[in-house]
Amino acid sequence: MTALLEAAAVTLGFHDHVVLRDASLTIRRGSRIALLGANGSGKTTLLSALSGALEPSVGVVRFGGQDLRHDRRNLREHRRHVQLVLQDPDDQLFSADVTQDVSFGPLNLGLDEATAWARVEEALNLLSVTHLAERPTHQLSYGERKRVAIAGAVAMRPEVLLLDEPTAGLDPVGVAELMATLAGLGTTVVLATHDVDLALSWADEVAVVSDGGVRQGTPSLLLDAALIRSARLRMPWQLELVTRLGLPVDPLPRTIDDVLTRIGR
Amino acid sequence: MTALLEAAAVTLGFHDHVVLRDASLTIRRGSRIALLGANGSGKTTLLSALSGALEPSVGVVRFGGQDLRHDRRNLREHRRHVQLVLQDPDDQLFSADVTQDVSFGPLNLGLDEATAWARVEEALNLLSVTHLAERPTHQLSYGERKRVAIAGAVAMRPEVLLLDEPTAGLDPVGVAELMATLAGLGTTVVLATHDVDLALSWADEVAVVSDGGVRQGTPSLLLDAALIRSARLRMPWQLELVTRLGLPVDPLPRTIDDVLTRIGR
Amino acid sequence: MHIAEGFLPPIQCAVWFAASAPFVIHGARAVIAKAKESPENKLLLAAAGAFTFVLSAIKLPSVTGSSSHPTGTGAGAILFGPPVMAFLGTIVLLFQALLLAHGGLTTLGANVFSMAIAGPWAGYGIWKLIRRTSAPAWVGVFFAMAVADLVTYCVTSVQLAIAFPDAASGFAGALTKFLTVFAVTQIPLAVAEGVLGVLLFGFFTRV
Amino acid sequence: MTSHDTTIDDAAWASPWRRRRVGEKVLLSVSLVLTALLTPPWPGCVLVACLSVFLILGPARIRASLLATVMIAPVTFLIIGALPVAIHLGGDGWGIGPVRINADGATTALGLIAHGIAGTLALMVLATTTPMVDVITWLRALRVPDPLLDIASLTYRLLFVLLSTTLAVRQAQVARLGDAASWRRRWHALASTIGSIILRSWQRATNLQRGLEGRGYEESLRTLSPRRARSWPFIGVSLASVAGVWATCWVLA
Repeated sequence: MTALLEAAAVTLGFHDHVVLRDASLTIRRGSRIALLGANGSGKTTLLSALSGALEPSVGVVRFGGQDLRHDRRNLREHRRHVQLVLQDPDDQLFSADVTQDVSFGPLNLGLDEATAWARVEEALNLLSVTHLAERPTHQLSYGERKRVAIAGAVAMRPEVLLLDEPTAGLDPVGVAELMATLAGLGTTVVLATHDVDLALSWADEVAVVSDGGVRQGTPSLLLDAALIRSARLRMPWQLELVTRLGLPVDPLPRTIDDVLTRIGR
Repeated sequence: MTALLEAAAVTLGFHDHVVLRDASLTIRRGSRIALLGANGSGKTTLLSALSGALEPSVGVVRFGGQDLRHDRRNLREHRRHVQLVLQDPDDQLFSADVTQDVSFGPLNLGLDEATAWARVEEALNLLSVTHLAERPTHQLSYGERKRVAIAGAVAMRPEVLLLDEPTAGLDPVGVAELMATLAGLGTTVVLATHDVDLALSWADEVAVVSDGGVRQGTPSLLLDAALIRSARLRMPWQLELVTRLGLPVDPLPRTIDDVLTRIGR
Repeated sequence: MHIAEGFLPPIQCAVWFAASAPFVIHGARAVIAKAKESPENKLLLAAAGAFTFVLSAIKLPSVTGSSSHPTGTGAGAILFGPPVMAFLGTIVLLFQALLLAHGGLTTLGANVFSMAIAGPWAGYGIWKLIRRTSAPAWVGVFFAMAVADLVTYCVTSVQLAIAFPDAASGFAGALTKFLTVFAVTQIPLAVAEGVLGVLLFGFFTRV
Repeated sequence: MTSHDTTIDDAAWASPWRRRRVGEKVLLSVSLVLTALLTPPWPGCVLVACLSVFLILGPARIRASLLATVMIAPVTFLIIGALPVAIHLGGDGWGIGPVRINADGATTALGLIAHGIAGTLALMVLATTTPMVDVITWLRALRVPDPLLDIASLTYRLLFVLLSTTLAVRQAQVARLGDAASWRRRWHALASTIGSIILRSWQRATNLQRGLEGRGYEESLRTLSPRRARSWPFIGVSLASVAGVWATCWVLA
């Protein structure tokens, strides 16, 4: 199956500091990819490149097999398909109230008002924030702002949603609710996170950023102790437990239920 | 053993919104307390009250058995003993470079320059950020700024260190390193967090904030499913696994090794 | 546009420093008084100063010139009063000279006079004047912002005309030339800044 | 995240001259600035410009491309500002209608550009080797009242926080096709952006106030700053270079 969105051997950096060198990531339609890596490893840089915000100095980003060219017309087209939600919702929210903010993207797509309204309602509904519609954005709690920021991207109905640390700072129930919401979107999602347990339980593909490169594979990549170490991650407890118990890791135990089954009770 | 620092039946709120009602927390010298609770539950408010930054409308904060009075002289004295590190390092760092910033607290204690320099060096060393001493604050990464903010508090040699979500946003190795650093400080630490697994493995006491109240106890409090639910937390996997396996939970399995032993391998 | 380093003759640099000094010192005293009143004011004033600087990184859409940005001095004068703006404006101009190479040290006096004194005072004056009439507040905001912006550039033109009188037509001719280059082109930008002020005013009534 | 707006300061933090005494760098830079102002374009300004470029690219090790970027704004002003000086309304010379240009005007304008470029380069000797905040700290020695310097240094800290938010917000708007919006909507978006950044500035200031109070802030924001050793060779070479420029001017005159 061919890639919907991909970064092909990209090199990216600021001034003379190279963040990613020869890094590739392939995103197939409908996949759920967890992008893992340490603070400062280049996860955000890679997402920015995929979204078109940063231009690789070497290599290309492709959408639907087409090389992305960084001129205004092509970038605009790219942004209709690929939306990035930043880690800090305050970097994204700027309007006086929630509805206005969420309507910003749809109106920029050139939709007429009625369609834009429908999109806003749909997005607020998908993110379960309809009750916040008329609230001033700066009065919302952190978790609420995170959801509204995602709604702003979802309202553009992108084919790929890139999320930078969407669960950071949320309490456990907030994380669970957000993950359930994302599962219900039906969009291709790439989610950058530090949370290896979350990655294991949610993702169907894993990509690990370390030393300027990206390794992509099935979640069983998280069994590779050397990779885990070099990426400053830790092994998900499910895998560590099963490994240390000397039990088979295939199929990969991803939830507590899988682990219980594997232990045989 | 008597409390070093305590909040005794405090009620706290903003305008007419009550955040905490009749909440108490007792901190004994040398203890490591994890303060758990949902986003917006009042963890930060409680820490602010303990630090003297907020005055309870009902109830008192006591240090060393003495009621804290909120006048300038008493607050000044209180801050020598109790230091709060906020979640967002940018709310605490104000100087252009790291050394300058860390020296602020010691100088406010009235120390002479030589002693203040020694304190700065000590704190930078304890937090393993000596290499950042002359770096500009605004060029530091998030994790680095978090450490520098803690160094700024540690340089005042407080008897109690209150940390609001110190591990939020750090990668797994960063969390492990910070926890190792905290263990090496030898100070009484209260740490507010969402991370129940971390709380279980690190804390010797747990306090759960929910519905405006605080329940304090041993980490076995995390076995209380009703409390966990009302606090929007989840049960640590170690406890859930052992419980569902029908194995005894006493003594509490806190690490993966404990779990392995309990399973009997 | 600030007058660049080295552009004004030495005597005139000194004269503009002398002209600005009383306003800046007066402003500094006002700032010190505010800081004594409450330590919190220091942070609020610093935030205002930082924000004024950050404005120069915000490009205006669809107006002539690629590097046009709002000056914000009219709004600052309404919010904090012209004396405080004289001081904050001086800090911001010093920052711009050293961080962005906009303006200079020897021309600081002249730039402070146009941008941190004349502009804010003019904007503030118009604001007060319009508030006395029954006109709605947004009219006052519009004119305060637009006038502060435009006066700044008119004063800059005067400063340059004094420094470089026209060989044939003297000061008047020189003023015409500099006004044409700096102030006439600024009119749409001044209007734009006024409109921005009104929109901003609208934003704050909604939050 | 760093932005184009702070490249000079970023370079200053990394400069090998960062640890030199601010007073010494001010002495060198300001005496060069004054020389550029007071000596004739040839040879004074040319020498100051050459000397400054040598100092910036040589001992202070600043990238040439950075210096070039930095000079775009002042050079643009100099050209636009010198144009009205070059032309005359009426009088002799070559031109259309009353707008005339002659050799005198052109010479004056070129001289102005020379003064401007030399002066700006001389100022950049300080700016590319000394973080803004070091200059503020140095002003303490000149008896500038503490509250004013506190505000200036807090401004410095806050501007980076606000600048990164502002740039991120603008970038996020473009990501949601903000650049494709109608003229009217773009102005509305701009006003909302400025408004929310103002609200956030306020919030930042209030939070920082609380954070600092917890660390014992009452009235002054005193911190330690390292003592830098005085370098007589540096002062000597600085003064000798400036004197050299003056001597050359005098000889050639």
